[in-house]
Amino acid sequence: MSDKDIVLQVKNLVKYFPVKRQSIKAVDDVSFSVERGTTLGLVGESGCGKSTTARSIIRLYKPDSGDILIDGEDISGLSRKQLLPYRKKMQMIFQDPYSSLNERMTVSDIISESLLVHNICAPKDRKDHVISLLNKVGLSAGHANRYPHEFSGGQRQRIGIARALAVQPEIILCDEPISALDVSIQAQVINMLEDLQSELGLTYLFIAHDLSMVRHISKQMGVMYLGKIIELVDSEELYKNPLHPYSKGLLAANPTQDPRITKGDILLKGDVPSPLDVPSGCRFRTRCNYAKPICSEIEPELKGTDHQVACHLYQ
Amino acid sequence: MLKYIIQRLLAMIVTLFMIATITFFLMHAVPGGPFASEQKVPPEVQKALEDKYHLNDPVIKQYFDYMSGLIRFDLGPSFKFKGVTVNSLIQRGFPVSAKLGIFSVLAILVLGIPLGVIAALKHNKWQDTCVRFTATIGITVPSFVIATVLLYIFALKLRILPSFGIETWKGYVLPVAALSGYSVSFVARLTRSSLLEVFRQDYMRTARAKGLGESKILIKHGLKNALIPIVTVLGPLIAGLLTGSFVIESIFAIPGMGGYFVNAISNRDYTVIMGITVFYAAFLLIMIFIVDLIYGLLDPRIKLGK
Amino acid sequence: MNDTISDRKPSLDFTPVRASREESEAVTTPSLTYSQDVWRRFKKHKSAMAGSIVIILLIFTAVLGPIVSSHTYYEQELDYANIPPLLEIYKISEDSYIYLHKHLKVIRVTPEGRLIERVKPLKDDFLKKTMLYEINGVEIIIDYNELPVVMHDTQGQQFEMTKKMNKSYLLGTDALGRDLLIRVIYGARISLLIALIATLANFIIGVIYGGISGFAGGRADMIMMRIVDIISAIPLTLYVILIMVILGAGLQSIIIALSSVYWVGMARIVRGQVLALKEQEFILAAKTIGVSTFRILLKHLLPNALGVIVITATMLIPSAIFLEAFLSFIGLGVSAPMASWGTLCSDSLEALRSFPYQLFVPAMAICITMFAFNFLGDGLRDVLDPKLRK
Amino acid sequence: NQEASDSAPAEAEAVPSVEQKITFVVNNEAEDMDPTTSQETFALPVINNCFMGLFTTDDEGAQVPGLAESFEVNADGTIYTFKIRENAKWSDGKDLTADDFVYSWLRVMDSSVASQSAGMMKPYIKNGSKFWDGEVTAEEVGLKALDSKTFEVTLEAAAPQIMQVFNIRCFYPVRQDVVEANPDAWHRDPATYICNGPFKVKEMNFGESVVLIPNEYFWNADEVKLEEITFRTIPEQTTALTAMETGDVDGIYDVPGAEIPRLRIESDELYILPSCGTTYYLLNNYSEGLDDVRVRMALSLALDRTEIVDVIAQGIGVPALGLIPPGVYLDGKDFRDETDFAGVTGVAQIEEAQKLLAAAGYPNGEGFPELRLGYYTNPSVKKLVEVMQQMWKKNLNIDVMIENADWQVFFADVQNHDYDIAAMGNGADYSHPSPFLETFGADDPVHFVTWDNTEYNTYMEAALTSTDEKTIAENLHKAENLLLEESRMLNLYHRGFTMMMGDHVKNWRRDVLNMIFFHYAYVE
Amino acid sequence: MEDNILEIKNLSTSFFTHLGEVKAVRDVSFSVEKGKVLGIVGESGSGKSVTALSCMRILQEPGRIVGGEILFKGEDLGKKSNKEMRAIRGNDISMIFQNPMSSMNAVLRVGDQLTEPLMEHTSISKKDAMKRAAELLSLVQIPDAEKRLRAYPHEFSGGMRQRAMIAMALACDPELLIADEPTTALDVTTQSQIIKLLSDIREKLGMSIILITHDLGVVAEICDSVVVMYGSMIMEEAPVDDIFHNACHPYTLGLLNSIPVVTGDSKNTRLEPIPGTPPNLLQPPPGCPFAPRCAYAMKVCTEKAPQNTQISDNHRSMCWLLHEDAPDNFLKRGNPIVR
Ligand SMILES: Nc1ncnc2c1ncn2[C@@H]1O[C@H](COP(=O)(O)OP(=O)(O)OP(=O)(O)O)[C@@H](O)[C@H]1O
Ligand SMILES: Nc1ncnc2c1ncn2[C@@H]1O[C@H](COP(=O)(O)OP(=O)(O)OP(=O)(O)O)[C@@H](O)[C@H]1O
Ligand SMILES: [Mg+2]
Ligand SMILES: [Mg+2]
Repeated sequence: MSDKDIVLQVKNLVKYFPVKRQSIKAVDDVSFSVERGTTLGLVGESGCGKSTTARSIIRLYKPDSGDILIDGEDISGLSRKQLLPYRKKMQMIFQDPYSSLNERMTVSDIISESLLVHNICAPKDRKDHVISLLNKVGLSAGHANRYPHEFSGGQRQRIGIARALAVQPEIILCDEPISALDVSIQAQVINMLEDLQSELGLTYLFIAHDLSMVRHISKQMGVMYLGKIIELVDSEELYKNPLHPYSKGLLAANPTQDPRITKGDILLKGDVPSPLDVPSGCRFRTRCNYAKPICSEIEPELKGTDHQVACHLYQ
Repeated sequence: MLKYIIQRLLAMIVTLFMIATITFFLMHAVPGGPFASEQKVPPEVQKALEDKYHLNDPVIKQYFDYMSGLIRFDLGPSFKFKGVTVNSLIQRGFPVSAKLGIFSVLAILVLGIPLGVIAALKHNKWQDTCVRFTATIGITVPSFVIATVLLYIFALKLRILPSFGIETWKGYVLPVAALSGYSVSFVARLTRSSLLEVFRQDYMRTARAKGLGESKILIKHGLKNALIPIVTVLGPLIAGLLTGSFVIESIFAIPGMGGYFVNAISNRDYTVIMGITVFYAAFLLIMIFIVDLIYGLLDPRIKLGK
Repeated sequence: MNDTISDRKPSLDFTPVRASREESEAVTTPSLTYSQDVWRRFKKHKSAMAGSIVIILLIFTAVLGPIVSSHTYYEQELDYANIPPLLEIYKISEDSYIYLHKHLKVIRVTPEGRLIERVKPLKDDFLKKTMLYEINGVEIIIDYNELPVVMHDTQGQQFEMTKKMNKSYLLGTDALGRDLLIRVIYGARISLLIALIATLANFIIGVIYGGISGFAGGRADMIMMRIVDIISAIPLTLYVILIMVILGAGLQSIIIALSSVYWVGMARIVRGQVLALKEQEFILAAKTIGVSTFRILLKHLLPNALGVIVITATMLIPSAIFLEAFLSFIGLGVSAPMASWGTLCSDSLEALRSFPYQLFVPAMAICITMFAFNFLGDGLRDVLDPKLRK
Repeated sequence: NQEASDSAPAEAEAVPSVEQKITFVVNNEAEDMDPTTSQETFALPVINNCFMGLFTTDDEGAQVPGLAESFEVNADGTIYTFKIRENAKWSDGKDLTADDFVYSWLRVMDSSVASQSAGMMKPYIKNGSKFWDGEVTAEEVGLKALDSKTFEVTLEAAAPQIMQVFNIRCFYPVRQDVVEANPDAWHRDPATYICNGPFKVKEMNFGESVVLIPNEYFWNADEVKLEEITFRTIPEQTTALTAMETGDVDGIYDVPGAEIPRLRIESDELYILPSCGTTYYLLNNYSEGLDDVRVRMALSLALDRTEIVDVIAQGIGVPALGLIPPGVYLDGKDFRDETDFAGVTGVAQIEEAQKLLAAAGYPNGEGFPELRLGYYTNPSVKKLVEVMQQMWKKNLNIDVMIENADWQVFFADVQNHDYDIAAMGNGADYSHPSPFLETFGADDPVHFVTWDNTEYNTYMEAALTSTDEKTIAENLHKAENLLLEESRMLNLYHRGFTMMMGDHVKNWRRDVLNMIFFHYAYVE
Repeated sequence: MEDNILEIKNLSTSFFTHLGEVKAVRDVSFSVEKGKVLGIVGESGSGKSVTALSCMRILQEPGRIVGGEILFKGEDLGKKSNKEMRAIRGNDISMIFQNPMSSMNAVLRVGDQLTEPLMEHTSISKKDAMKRAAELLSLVQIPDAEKRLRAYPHEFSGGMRQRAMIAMALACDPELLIADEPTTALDVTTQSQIIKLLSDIREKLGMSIILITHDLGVVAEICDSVVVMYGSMIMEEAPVDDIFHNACHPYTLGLLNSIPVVTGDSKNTRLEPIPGTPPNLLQPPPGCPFAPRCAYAMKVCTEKAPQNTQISDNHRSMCWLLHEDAPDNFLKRGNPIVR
C-alpha cells in the first residue's frame, strides 16, 4: 500500500457513547484508508456506526481511541483551534438536505460562511467566489440570494456540496447524501459528485444504504455491521463475489429493478442487535445462517490482502 | 432511578442553600430593620429589642445561627408578630393558600385546558377567536384589577357572592377566579398551540385512518402528547398558585401565606422573609422535580436520569 | 379534458421546444431575498399588519400627542377633579347649563359639554342633606336625602337633562383634575419604553443566557439553570429596594431591575429550543466548517428559535408593564407626576366604584397594546418561519 | 336605595329578636396583643375591649374611673395613690390586685422584655429609666402595692400630662402567672389570654379574626350586652367598605379616601371625626434655599391648605395653620384657640409668598435650587405631594422633585437628615400638645428634625418641668409660635378620622384618640 | 369491471392555502383490481399521498376534494357521511404511512395502538383484542409478540415499527390496503423484509394493495400494475412489465434511466438524470407538467394538457408524443432503453 497516495487513513478508530452505566459501541475498532482521488463506500444497516465513523473522522466527535491520519498527520487528539487548518482539508455533506441548511440564511451566506471562517478570499471577492462555487454545482448566480426553502431537495443538496467545496477540501465525507432524494434527483447529485471528483481530484468517503449507488460511485467498499467493518474490498469484487454472509444478505436485499428478475430468498432475517448489548464473538452470528460454535467465542478479524473479510468461514 | 432521585434531591438542597444565603445577605444589605422604623420608639428601646432578637450580633453570626436553625427546620420567631413562630405562620397560612391554589389548579384543568382544546378544534372559527381574545385579556389584565372588578360586580352590585373570606364555598368563587385568571388564560393558549402542533403530527393521521372518531383521536392521541409542554410550565405555575398571592389574599381578606410576605418585606421581618422564601423555593424546586417525574410518565421516550 | 381531439386538432403545434437547462432549473416562485419575502408575507398577513399599525399609531400618539393637546400631564385643576367623559348636563335657564357631579359638585358648562367653572354652594346643609346653589340668578336646591339625588329649583321644578361628551377633557380627569387622555398618552411613553426595555432584556440577556446554557449542555447547563432557579426564587422586592438605595429612582434603576430578573423565563424557553435545535445537521455542518461557538449560537441557533422567542417576548410584555407599576409603587419608577399605564391603573382602583372610567381608560390602552403586540407576535412568527411556507 | 330595601326584609325575617353579635373590621393582623408591649393600632380593638386600665372613657369621651375606683394625688403632684375596685377580677375569676399593677408596669420598664411602649412609661415613673438601664432594682422604682387593692405610683417629677398618659395601653395590668408561663406567646392563645375588661377572647384565628365574648368576671359585667364581637382582619380598605355596604360587617375603620364624598351623600353610617394628629412636612434647614426663613415661609404660604384638605383629605381634616390639632385642651382652653398662626391662612397667599421668595433672592423662582420632596410608598401621600409640587410650580414657579421610597428607606434617610422636604406627621398617644412639640426639641429621642434652637428648648424645658397648667400652656404656646414664625415645618392639615358603624349598633363609645369601646354597646 | 375493488374517476384535490389553490391532484383516474397490487410512483410532491388520503377522505385542512368519484366496491365514498366513512376506515380500507417513527403515537403502548381499530370496528373485548393483536404481531414476524405489546414505539426499531403499523392496518382484515411509501425510511434489508411481508400477506389474505413509492425497484418486486404520477397528474398507467420494458412516457423513461443498472459493469455507464425540478403546484405549467423538464417537449406540450393514449388494454400514457399527428418519434417506435 505504501506506493499509493493515501490521503485519509483511519487506524483502530473507537467511539463509544456513554449511556447510563453502559456504553453504545457505535464504532468499535475500525481501520481503513482511502487513496487520493478515489471513493471509499461505506454501507450497512441503520445504526451500524457509519455516521459516527464519519463524524469522528471530521472530529465532530472526539474518538475514544485510534488515529485519524490526514496526509499522514494524526488529528485525533487536536483541539478545536488546532483543527482549523484540517477543516480546510476535509469537509462533510449531510444526509438530510432539509435540516442541514440553516433556513434563515441565504445561500450566499451559507456558502460564504466557510470563506469567512477560513479567510479564504478578500471580502470583496467573496461574492464572485460564491457564484463560481454555485456554478460549479450547477446552480446560477441568481440563486445566491435565495433561501434554502426555495429549493428542492436536490438543489439543497447541491448547496450543501457547494458549502463543502468552498474551503477547497481534499476529502469530502458524504454521509448518505442521496438517501433523502428522489430517484430522479439522486442521479443528478451522483453525477455531479463524480464530475467534481474528476475535475478537482477529490477523495470521497461515501456512505449510503443503497448498494447500487455506492457501487456506482466507489472504487472500494466497506461493509459495516454493529460498529465494525466486516468486509472491505473493491466494489466490483464485492458485487460479484461477496464473501461475508452479511454482505450477501445486503446485496440480496437490494431491489432488483426489473420485474422479470425474481429474487431468491431473503438471507437476512431479524434486526440488528442493540449496540448496547453486542453479541459475543462474531457480532453477526445472531442473524447468520452459517453460524458455528466458534462464532460465538472468538471475534473474527478483518483479514486478507485485497479482499478483506472478517468471518470465520474464511479463516 | 433511585440514584437519579437522590442526585436531584442533593442538587435541590444545594440550590436551596444558595437561595437562603443570597436572600439572607440581600435582606441585611437593604436599609432598615424590623425595629428601626418606628417613629415613636426611642433608641434605647430599639436597642433592647434588637438585643432581644440578636440583631446586634455580627451578620455572619446571625447567618450561622439562622442556618443552623434552618437545618433543624426551625425558622425562628417572627419579629413583627410577637409570639408567632414562622413555622406556625406557614403551618397556618399555607393550607389556606394551598386550598385556594388547588381550586385554581382545578380551574386550569377544567377550564384552561378544555378552552384550549375547543380553540384548537375550532381553529380559526369564532370559538377559537373568542378563546384567544379572552385569553389575551386574561394574560394582560393583572389579578388585582380582575379581583377589584369582580368584587365590585358580584359582591357589591349583584350581591350574590360574599365580599371577603372563604368561610363558605361561595367565598372561593371570586378569589379563585382572580387568582387563576392568568394561569387559566396562559394554559388555554398553550394548550391551543400545543394541540395545533399535535394535530399536524403523522400519528394523528394514522389514528384517523384507523377510523377512530374525532373525540377519541383528540383525547387518546392528541391530548396526552399536547400535555407534555403544558406540564413543564405547570410546575412553577402551581408552585406560585399554591403558595399564595399577596394581592388576592389581601383583597379578599384570606389568611393565607402570600399575604404576609410582602408586608414582611416592608417591615423587614427578617425571619418571615427568610422562612417564606425558603419554603417557597423548596416548594418550587419540588414542583419542578415532580413535573419532571410526570414528564417521564407522560412521555415514555424520556428516560429519567439520562 | 373533455375536449375531443378533433375539435382542437388544427391548433396543435408539434414543433419541438428544447427546454434549456437554465429554464428547467429555475425555481418557479419569484426571486426574493429573505427580507423581501418576509416583508411581502408580512404585508399580506392581516393581523400582523393591523398589530403593527396600531403600535405605530400608539408610538406616534405618544410622541406627538402632547404637542397637539392643550393639556399637560401635570397640570392640575383641582376644581375639575374626577370629571367623567360623559356629562349629565342640566339646563338651568336659556343660557346657563350645569353639570352635576356625582359628588354634588356643580360645574357650569356650555351646552356642548365644555367646562366653564365650578360653582361653590351658597349653603351646604349636612343635617338636612341639601345644598343650595345660585346659578345666573337661579337658585337650585340639591336634595340628597333620598337616592337618587334630586335637583330642583325653589318651586320644586326639576331641570331638563341631556348627556353630552366632555369636550374639555375627552376621557375625563383624574383625582387631581388632570386630563386623563394626555396622561394616558404620556403613560404610553413610559409603558412602551418599559415594553421595549423588557423585550430588550429578554432578547439580550435571556436569549443569550438560555442559548449558551442550552448549547453548552452538561455541567455548565446544569449550573446555569440552577442560577436561573435561584434568581426566580429570591424575592424581587428585596433587590429592587437595594437597587433603589444604591442607584436612586429613575429609568436607569428600572432598566437594571428589569434586566436583572426579567429574562429568566425567556432563558428557560430559549434553552429548551436550543437543546432541540443543536442536534440538527446544519449545526454540525457549521461545526465541521470550524465556525466558532459564539457565531453558531448567534447566526444559526437563535434565528431558528426566533419564532418562539418573539411569541414569548410579546407574552411577557404585559407583566413588564405591571411590574413597572409595582416598581414605581415602591419608589423605583419614574417620579410623579409622570405616570405609566400601570400606575394609572393601580391609582384608579381606589375610586373604582365612583369613577370606573379612570381604570377603564389605561386598562384599555394596555389591552389594545397587548392585542397589537400579540397580533404582531403571532404574525411575525408565521412570517419569519419559511418552513410554514413549505 | 334599591339594594338596601331589598336586603332589609330578608334580614328581618332571619333574625326575629336581634342577635347581639357584631363584626368589626380591623385592617391588619395585630403584631402584638400584649397590652404591656404592644405599640400598634391593630391590636387596640381587642386590647381596649378586653383590658381596662385605671381609667376608662364615658359616653362623652371623658376620662372616668376604670379599675381604680378613686385616687389621690399628693401636693406636688408626684405621688398618686389608686384605690382598686374591690370587685376587680381577672377573667378566670382571680382577684385583681395592686401587685398585678406593680408587676405589669415593671414589666414595661424591664429592658429584657423590650416593650415598645417603654418610652411612654419609664420617663414618668420614679427611677423608671434607671431601672431600664439596670442601675436600680425593682424595689427602688416608684411603684408600690400598699395593700392588695391600693397601688401607689411615685413619679420622677410632676407631669402635667400624666392623667392622659395613664390611659395608654401599657399602663394596663397583665397577669403575672400566665405571662411568665409563656412570656412571648401568652397573648396568642385564648386560653392564656387572661384579661380584666368587659370581654374576653373566645377565638383567635391568626390573620383572620379575633372573637370576643363577655367576661363574666368583669366588675361591671351586668351592663355588658353584646354576646359576641368578631374583629375581622380585612387588609384591603376597599374590600372592607364593600363588606360594610353589603352588610357583611357592622363597622369599619378608615374608609378609602376616594369613596368618602360618595358615602357622605349616600350613607348615614359614615363618621367623620377629628383625630388628634397633624400632617406636616419636615423642612431641612441645612438644605440650600431652605436655610432662609423667608423661603420656608414662602413655601408655606404658597400652599392652599383648603384645597389640600378638600382634594386629598376629601374634606375630613382641617387646614393646619399651626401644629397642634384642635381639641387638645390645656388649662381649660382649646390649645389652638390661643395660637398665633404667623400669617398662615387656609388659602394660599400667593403674592406674599412671591414677595418673600424674591426677598430671599429668588425673584419669580429664578435660580431656586431644585428641592427634593421625599415621601414614602403610600397612594394618598403621593397625591398630596403631587398637589404640593403643582402649587409651588404654579404659585412660585419653582421646581420640586418628588422622590418616592419604601418607608424603611425613607425613614432611614430622614433619620440621617438626608432630605430637603420630607413627608411626616404626628398622631398623639395622648391628647396633649407636648408630644407634638417635643419632636422639634433637643430632647426628642428620635431626632429627625434638623433644628437645634436654644430658645425653643428653653420654652419646652420650662413647660415640661412645671406643674402649673398656665405656665405650661404659656411656654408651649411660645414654643409653637416660634416654630411657626420660623416656619420650621410645613403644617398642612389636622387629620380627620373616618369610620363606619352600622346604624343598628348603639351605645358604642370612642375617646379623643378614636379608640372604639364596645363595653356597653348593643344591637338594635 | 366488477373485479375492481376501487375505482377512481377524475379525482381532483386542492389545498386552499393563503397563497392560493394548490392543485395537488388533477383529474386522476385509475382502478385497483381485487387481490392485485397497484403501485403509484412519482417524484416527491407529485400528489401520490394526497391521492391516497383523498381515497380515505382524511385530508387535512385546507385540503378538499374538488371533483371526481371514488368508487369503493361500486359505492362512491365521496358521498358518504363522516360516520359511514369512519366505519370504512381501518376496517375495509386501511392505510400505512411513510414514516413509522412519527406515524405511531410515541406516548401510547404498541398494544393499545394495535387494538384500537379492533375495538373501534368490532365488538371485541379488550382481552380478546390483545390476543388478536399478539397474533397480528406474529403475523408480521415480530417475535415475542405478547411481550412486545406492552412496549412503547420508541423501543422498537424502525423496521419493527413499520411492521407494527402494518399489523395495525391488517387488524380488521381490510379489503384494500393503502401503503404510502412504507419502506422509504427504512434500510434496504428491512425494506426487502417489509416488501416480502406485504406480498406474503396479500397472498394469504387476498386483499388489494395500493403501494405508493418512488422506488422503482420496489415496484418491480411486488406490483402488478403501476400508475406513474407527475405534477399532480397521471403520466402513465400500465402493467408492471410494460413500465419497465415498454414505457411510453418520457417521464417514466427518465425515472428508469436515473437508476444505476444492476448488472454489468456500472463504472463506465454514466447515470442519466432527469434535469430540473418538479413544478410548483401553486402555478402549475399550463400544459403537460413534465414539459419544462422533458427533452422531447413540443410547443403543444407547454400549452395543452396531454391527452390519454391507450397503448394497449391496460396500458395508457398521457403524452403528446403519442398523438397521431406528432412527429414520428422513438415512443411510437418502441422502447429505446436498452437495459
Ligand atoms: N450522540 C450520540 N449519543 C448516543 N448514541 C449515539 C449518538 N450518535 C449515535 N449513537 C448511536 O450509535 C450507533 C451508531 O449510530 P450512527 O448514527 O453512526 O449509525 P449510522 O450507521 O449512521 O445509521 P443511519 O444509517 O441510521 O444513519 C447507533 O446505535 C446510535 O444510536
Ligand atoms: N396540507 C397541505 N397544504 C398545502 N399543500 C399541500 C398539503 N399537503 C400536500 N400539499 C401539496 O400537495 C402536493 C402533493 O403532495 P403529496 O404529499 O401528495 O406528494 P407525494 O407525491 O406524496 O410526495 P412525497 O413523495 O414527498 O410523499 C404537493 O405539492 C404538496 O405541496
Ligand atoms: Mg447515519
Ligand atoms: Mg407522500
